[in-house]
Amino acid sequence: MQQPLIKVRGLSKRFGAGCELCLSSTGPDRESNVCPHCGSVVACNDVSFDLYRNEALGIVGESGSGKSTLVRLLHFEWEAGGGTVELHRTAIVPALDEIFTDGADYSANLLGLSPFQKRQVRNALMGIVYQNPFLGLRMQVSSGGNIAERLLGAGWRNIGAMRKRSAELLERTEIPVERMDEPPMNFSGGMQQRVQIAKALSNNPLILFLDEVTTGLDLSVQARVLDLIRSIRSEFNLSLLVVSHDLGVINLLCQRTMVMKYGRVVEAGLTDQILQDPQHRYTQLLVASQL
Amino acid sequence: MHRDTIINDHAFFRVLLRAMSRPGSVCRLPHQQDASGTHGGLTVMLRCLMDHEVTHYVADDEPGDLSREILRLTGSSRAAMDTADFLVFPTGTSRDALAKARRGTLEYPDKGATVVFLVERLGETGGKAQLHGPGIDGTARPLISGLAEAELRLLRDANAEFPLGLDALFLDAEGRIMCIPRSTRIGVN
Amino acid sequence: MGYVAVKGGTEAIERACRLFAHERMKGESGPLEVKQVKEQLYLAVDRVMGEGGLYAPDLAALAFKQAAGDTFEASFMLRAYRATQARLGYSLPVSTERMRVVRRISSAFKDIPGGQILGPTSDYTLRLLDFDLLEDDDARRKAFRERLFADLPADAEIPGTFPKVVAILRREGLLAEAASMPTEELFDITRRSLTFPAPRNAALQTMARGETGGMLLLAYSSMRGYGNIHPILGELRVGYIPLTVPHPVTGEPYTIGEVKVTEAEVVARFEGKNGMPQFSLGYGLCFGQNEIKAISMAVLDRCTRSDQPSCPAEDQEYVLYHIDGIEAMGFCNHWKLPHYVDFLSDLDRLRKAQKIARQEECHADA
Amino acid sequence: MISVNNLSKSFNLHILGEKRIEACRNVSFSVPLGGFLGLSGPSGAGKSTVLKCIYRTYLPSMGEVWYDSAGSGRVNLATLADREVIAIRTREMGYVSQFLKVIPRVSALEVVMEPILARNGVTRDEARQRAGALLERLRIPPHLFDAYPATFSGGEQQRVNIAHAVSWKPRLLLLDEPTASLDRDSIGIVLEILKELRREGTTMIGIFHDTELMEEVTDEVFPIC
Amino acid sequence: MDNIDMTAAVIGMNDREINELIELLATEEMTITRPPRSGLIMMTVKDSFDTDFHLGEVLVTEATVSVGGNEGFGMVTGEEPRKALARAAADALLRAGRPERLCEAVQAFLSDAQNRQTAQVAAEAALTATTRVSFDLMPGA
Amino acid sequence: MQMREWLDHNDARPGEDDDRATGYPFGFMDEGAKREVRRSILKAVAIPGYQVPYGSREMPIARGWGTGGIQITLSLVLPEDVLKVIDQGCDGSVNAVNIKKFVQAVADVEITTDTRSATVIQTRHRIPEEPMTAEQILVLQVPYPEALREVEPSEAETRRMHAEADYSRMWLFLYEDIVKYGEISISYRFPVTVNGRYIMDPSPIPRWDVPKLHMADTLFLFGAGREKRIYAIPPHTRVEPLEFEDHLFRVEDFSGKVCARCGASDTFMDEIIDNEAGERLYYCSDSGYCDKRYGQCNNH
Repeated sequence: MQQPLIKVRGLSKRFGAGCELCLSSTGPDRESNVCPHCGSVVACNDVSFDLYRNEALGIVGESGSGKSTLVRLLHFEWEAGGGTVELHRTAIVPALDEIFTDGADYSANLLGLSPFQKRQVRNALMGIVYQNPFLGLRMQVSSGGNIAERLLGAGWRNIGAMRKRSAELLERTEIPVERMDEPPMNFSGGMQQRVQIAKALSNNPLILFLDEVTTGLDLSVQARVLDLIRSIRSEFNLSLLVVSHDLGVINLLCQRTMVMKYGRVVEAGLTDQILQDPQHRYTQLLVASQL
Repeated sequence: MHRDTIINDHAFFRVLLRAMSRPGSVCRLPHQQDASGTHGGLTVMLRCLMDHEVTHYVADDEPGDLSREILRLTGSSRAAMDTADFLVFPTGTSRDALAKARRGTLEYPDKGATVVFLVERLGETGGKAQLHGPGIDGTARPLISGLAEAELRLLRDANAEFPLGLDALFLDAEGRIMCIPRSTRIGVN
Repeated sequence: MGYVAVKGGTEAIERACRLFAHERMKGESGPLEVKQVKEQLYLAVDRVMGEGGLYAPDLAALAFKQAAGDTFEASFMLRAYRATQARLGYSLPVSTERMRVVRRISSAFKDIPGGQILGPTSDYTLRLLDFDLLEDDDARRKAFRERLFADLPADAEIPGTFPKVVAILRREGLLAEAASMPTEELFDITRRSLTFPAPRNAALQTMARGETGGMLLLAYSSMRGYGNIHPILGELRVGYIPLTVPHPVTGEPYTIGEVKVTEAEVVARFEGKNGMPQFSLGYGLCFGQNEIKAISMAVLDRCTRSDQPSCPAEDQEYVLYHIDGIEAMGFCNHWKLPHYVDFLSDLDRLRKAQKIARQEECHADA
Repeated sequence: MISVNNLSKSFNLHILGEKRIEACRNVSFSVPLGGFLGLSGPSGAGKSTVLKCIYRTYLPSMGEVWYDSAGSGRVNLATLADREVIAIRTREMGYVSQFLKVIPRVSALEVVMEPILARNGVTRDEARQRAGALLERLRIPPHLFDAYPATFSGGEQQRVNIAHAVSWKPRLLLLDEPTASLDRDSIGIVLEILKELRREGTTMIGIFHDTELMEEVTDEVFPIC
Repeated sequence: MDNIDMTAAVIGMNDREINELIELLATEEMTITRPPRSGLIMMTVKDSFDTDFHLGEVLVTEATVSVGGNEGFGMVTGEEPRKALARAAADALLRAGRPERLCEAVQAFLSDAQNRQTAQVAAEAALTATTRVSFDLMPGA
Repeated sequence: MQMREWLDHNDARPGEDDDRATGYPFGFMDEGAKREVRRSILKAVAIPGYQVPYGSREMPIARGWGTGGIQITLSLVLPEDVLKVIDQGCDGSVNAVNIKKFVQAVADVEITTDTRSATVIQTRHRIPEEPMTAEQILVLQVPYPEALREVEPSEAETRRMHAEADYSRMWLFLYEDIVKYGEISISYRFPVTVNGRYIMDPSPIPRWDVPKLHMADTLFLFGAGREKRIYAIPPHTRVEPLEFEDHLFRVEDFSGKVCARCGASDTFMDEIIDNEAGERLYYCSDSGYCDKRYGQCNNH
């Protein structure tokens, strides 16, 4: 059996001072993620899962469920409160040599790395597409520049080569290459998402985080973006972490799904099982209201 | 403060600055009337840098004479080896204290400590270690007699993650100084 | 045409300095005594001391005279002066509860224990020009003073200390406790450069010597709408607090004088920390009588503690980096210095870029 | 090759006031390698439930589903880890439902090519050829190959669905009324294809609307009531 | 007479008074161990949260004087070398406790000054007190 | 000293007969301030290109007028130093004259306009044309120490970027310039990489002067008084302007321009509008160097 590409265990994040009662006073049973005693928000607690090579794992839940927090933690944007994330040796690239001890299958806990090392891991392995393109793109900088930024971060220093690479990626994501020097500000929402995808792919990542990427787009535009994601997944051999409140999106992209509510994972399983035989009350409600 | 004392501090600092900006090169401190023995030269030198805003740690200073002398002359108080701004090793050995000294943070690498070794004799050439890096034209091979064998290796390890690290200063019995800041790559076997 | 690089500037500079002094002296009036400035323009002196970060009324008055009334320049001179003075030590921390109060009001309650003491203030004067001041002379002053002291009621007394209004709110649990503030290392911005997020004590120190107008502007922006602080003045005090140092030999508290200060405590919208909604407090304290500054400081203290800054006045770095009058005026003035080299380099780039643009046009045409 | 022991499935509907629905109860049967078992019974008896429990679209409430996997040995599909179920689905186990699960904006030809490409390790051209031949055999006119099945008639969709399920020659094939909406001619072709598959070694479990038909293709019929 | 009063008395003196005091003190052999020098004291205050912070610096003058081996310390606000010196000398003298006649004279001088100042402060305070807003209770309240 | 003696000497009120300008101690600043500056300088030298925060003191010249440079100069100057101060290449410029006057008054140094004979040179916006030696120190006045400020206003964020060597946004800025203008639009203050690690602002020197920083014999110290930062480039240190493989760094183009006074054709030039018709003349920006050449031409 194949070993997971990343192993996530006990991932937690709390906003606020926190108290002893935070965990017992929040969660799906308490119908809240805000601790009534100290006002802290338990954004996610004790989340564990494996992500394998070339698979798409869905995370479904409504806003406040902690699904986006999870992505921010894994993408090192926010400091996790606890937990470990380990990377399989097969993901090793020269810049990351140091995080593996000799012979170990898995790396040191990525959450414990220095900010500098985290940046290297992110640059080498990760891509992200946000719901809000303002988070993923510099709206005033040209689209080509947006892609070049990641290449520059990886040490590229040749304008011609970067423009060639940007053009390839834009073409692949169906952005007219002649618009390469235009800022995403000028683009429609769907195009902005596709530029984000191009940017996320520029460093040939192993893991792509998709955070509500089609939310807020017109249906026809959503379809195009989803098609693009489906095709690049197999083409680039990506492991996807797909965060969405939309079961349709999850159903289309993911074989496995986790359901989150108030910062906790309430159910995890095969996507068709989650949809057709949901176990948890919340999942049943979600499915019932979706279909 | 007396004008002559002030000017004297300026002169000491100029030599220190020269030594720090040219790692491996040996510079002579200004002649000191009141410098009695090695420690005298040391504390007078430190006076141009240290005051009550910074702390120090002195190794092998059991009755604490040297530390008291530093406090008296500069106002700098004593601190633990892992928090002190200045570390002084009067016997040419840190007894592994280098591994514990403050190396600063990536945001504020300047919080890394300055370490001072008192050694027997410094020379421009003939040393085993090869120094490269900013301030060095090619390679420097300073001779440091009276420095414990392990120290350069400890220093190299402490400075392995530039910009984190320690900035070392060596002072010999005849009032010569030489520096190895963290930017210097140390080749030792 | 001859060589035109700016040379012989030395002579011109000397003359410009003298001309500046001349402007101050060329009128017919007698010389302005520093003592007159100190006693009669005391609010200007207070402001200069506050912004200069140095309590020295005589020197502040001198600086104000020398700067011909420019408070920026005057406080700048105080700052430069303090760079030459050795630091002899630190005072013992003093609480304003020990203030000898000359003015004390609250806009939160009508009557407060100890009473509302209006003290010396222009707040209630009609802002009409008082042409009597044109006739100001010793005889009139004497008469004014005699009148003032003549009808003092026999029972006019004032308590030595006043209870604090915020202490009353605290007792009722309406206001966040002192313990809610993190304890941080005491920072000295005159010795160390600010780092962010700055500890609150460093922020208070920075604001205590901030420029009144700049702080007012930022605080006003928050009161007006770019932010959400609508301050109620829990208490505003003006008065004197003792300056006490440890005795160098015995270590006992040793009082060396009094310092006039203004203190403002503003109570702002409540926050729901620890499950219990409570008012939050903003604190301002500065040298001399400068109520606008103390209130602005209190508002900014509250603003910059926002969890999620949503406007300039709530951004700690923005506020602290831009309220220092000495830094701001110096940098503004520096644009008067020559920038020939920079501009020439600019010209070179622009000409080059235009040349490229023209070539591209030609290509496009061809 | 597959043996179902005491399989029960009930649904606990939390959102309908904890309503409990029993879908099947204490079902036990087994199928030898290469065998073809038919499931019969009245509508609502739980035939589809059993298939979905084997495929793990439903989580069995009780009982076991032992399967001799080529890749993973003997496993209990009722409790097997998700990832391994996916692996078995990917390499060995096919499922044909009553209706085509339409993947939007994917052409008929690509729908059929996709499993061949993903599993059989052939070139794109070869996959295209195999998929085309299969569709043609199932009487999908070539001009529809590049059209989206969403626009097809019910019968056409179902034939694409069957092509998709059998194209890669799964080791175990679960059939849930594959012929329900097909005309007589098409049913004949489908049966032929199933027989071919059996000859090549595929084990099957199926539900057929038409009992005659079922008896024609299966070795044995297991009644569920 | 404790330290606080002595400082207040010295600070409150005018030029004439301070010169008189110094002349009085100088009738005895006094050694200036550190001549008056100006410098800064960083004033630390407590805010309403009990947070200590530095309000700003205060210009002060300090001096030390020794009388018969007794060291006296003088520090006063402002650039006031004479006041610092007088303060230090008085400190040293009163610590030494002799000559008694001079001690008494100095004490008397200081206490006179203090009384004058106390009266002045009280008058100012009375003036301030007149600006207290008096809230008359409404009838029936 | 006896009190009586002191009274006799200090009979006048203090301040009245005391000339304050000359009453300042050697080097003007109090010793505590100098020590802080010195500690910061040593750290700056040890970490080339890194901006050391320090407790910058106010000087009697305004913030933005060279207070950073002055604090460095005053904390290391010696009476035997020979000081040269230049502003925009010129020793006679207003600001340079002011600073010279001040340092001379408080440190008693000799003043020169000759680059060769100076031991300490404080400068604003230029590096002398004549090569400097290992015996000299060049102190540069810095208005904006943060090269990344161009792309990021927040200090907390730029500090993080330096900590993580996360410089892609700076590079992106250059990329965009090239896309938009076909040319990097930064004219002066051209960012450089020091010792392969930190991106550094070389102060507003023209691009012409940037190569002089690379593997030099001289120590360069940078002081930003208002922004409270000190940084340094030791001698023999790699200083590389940001450039692309296919878009190299270029200095200002003075090809075909000749100094109308000394005839030099290899210096950075001031452009002077000669008359109302707008005709241009060119002169050496480094007036000390021009003087020297001019003197040589006229003597021979």
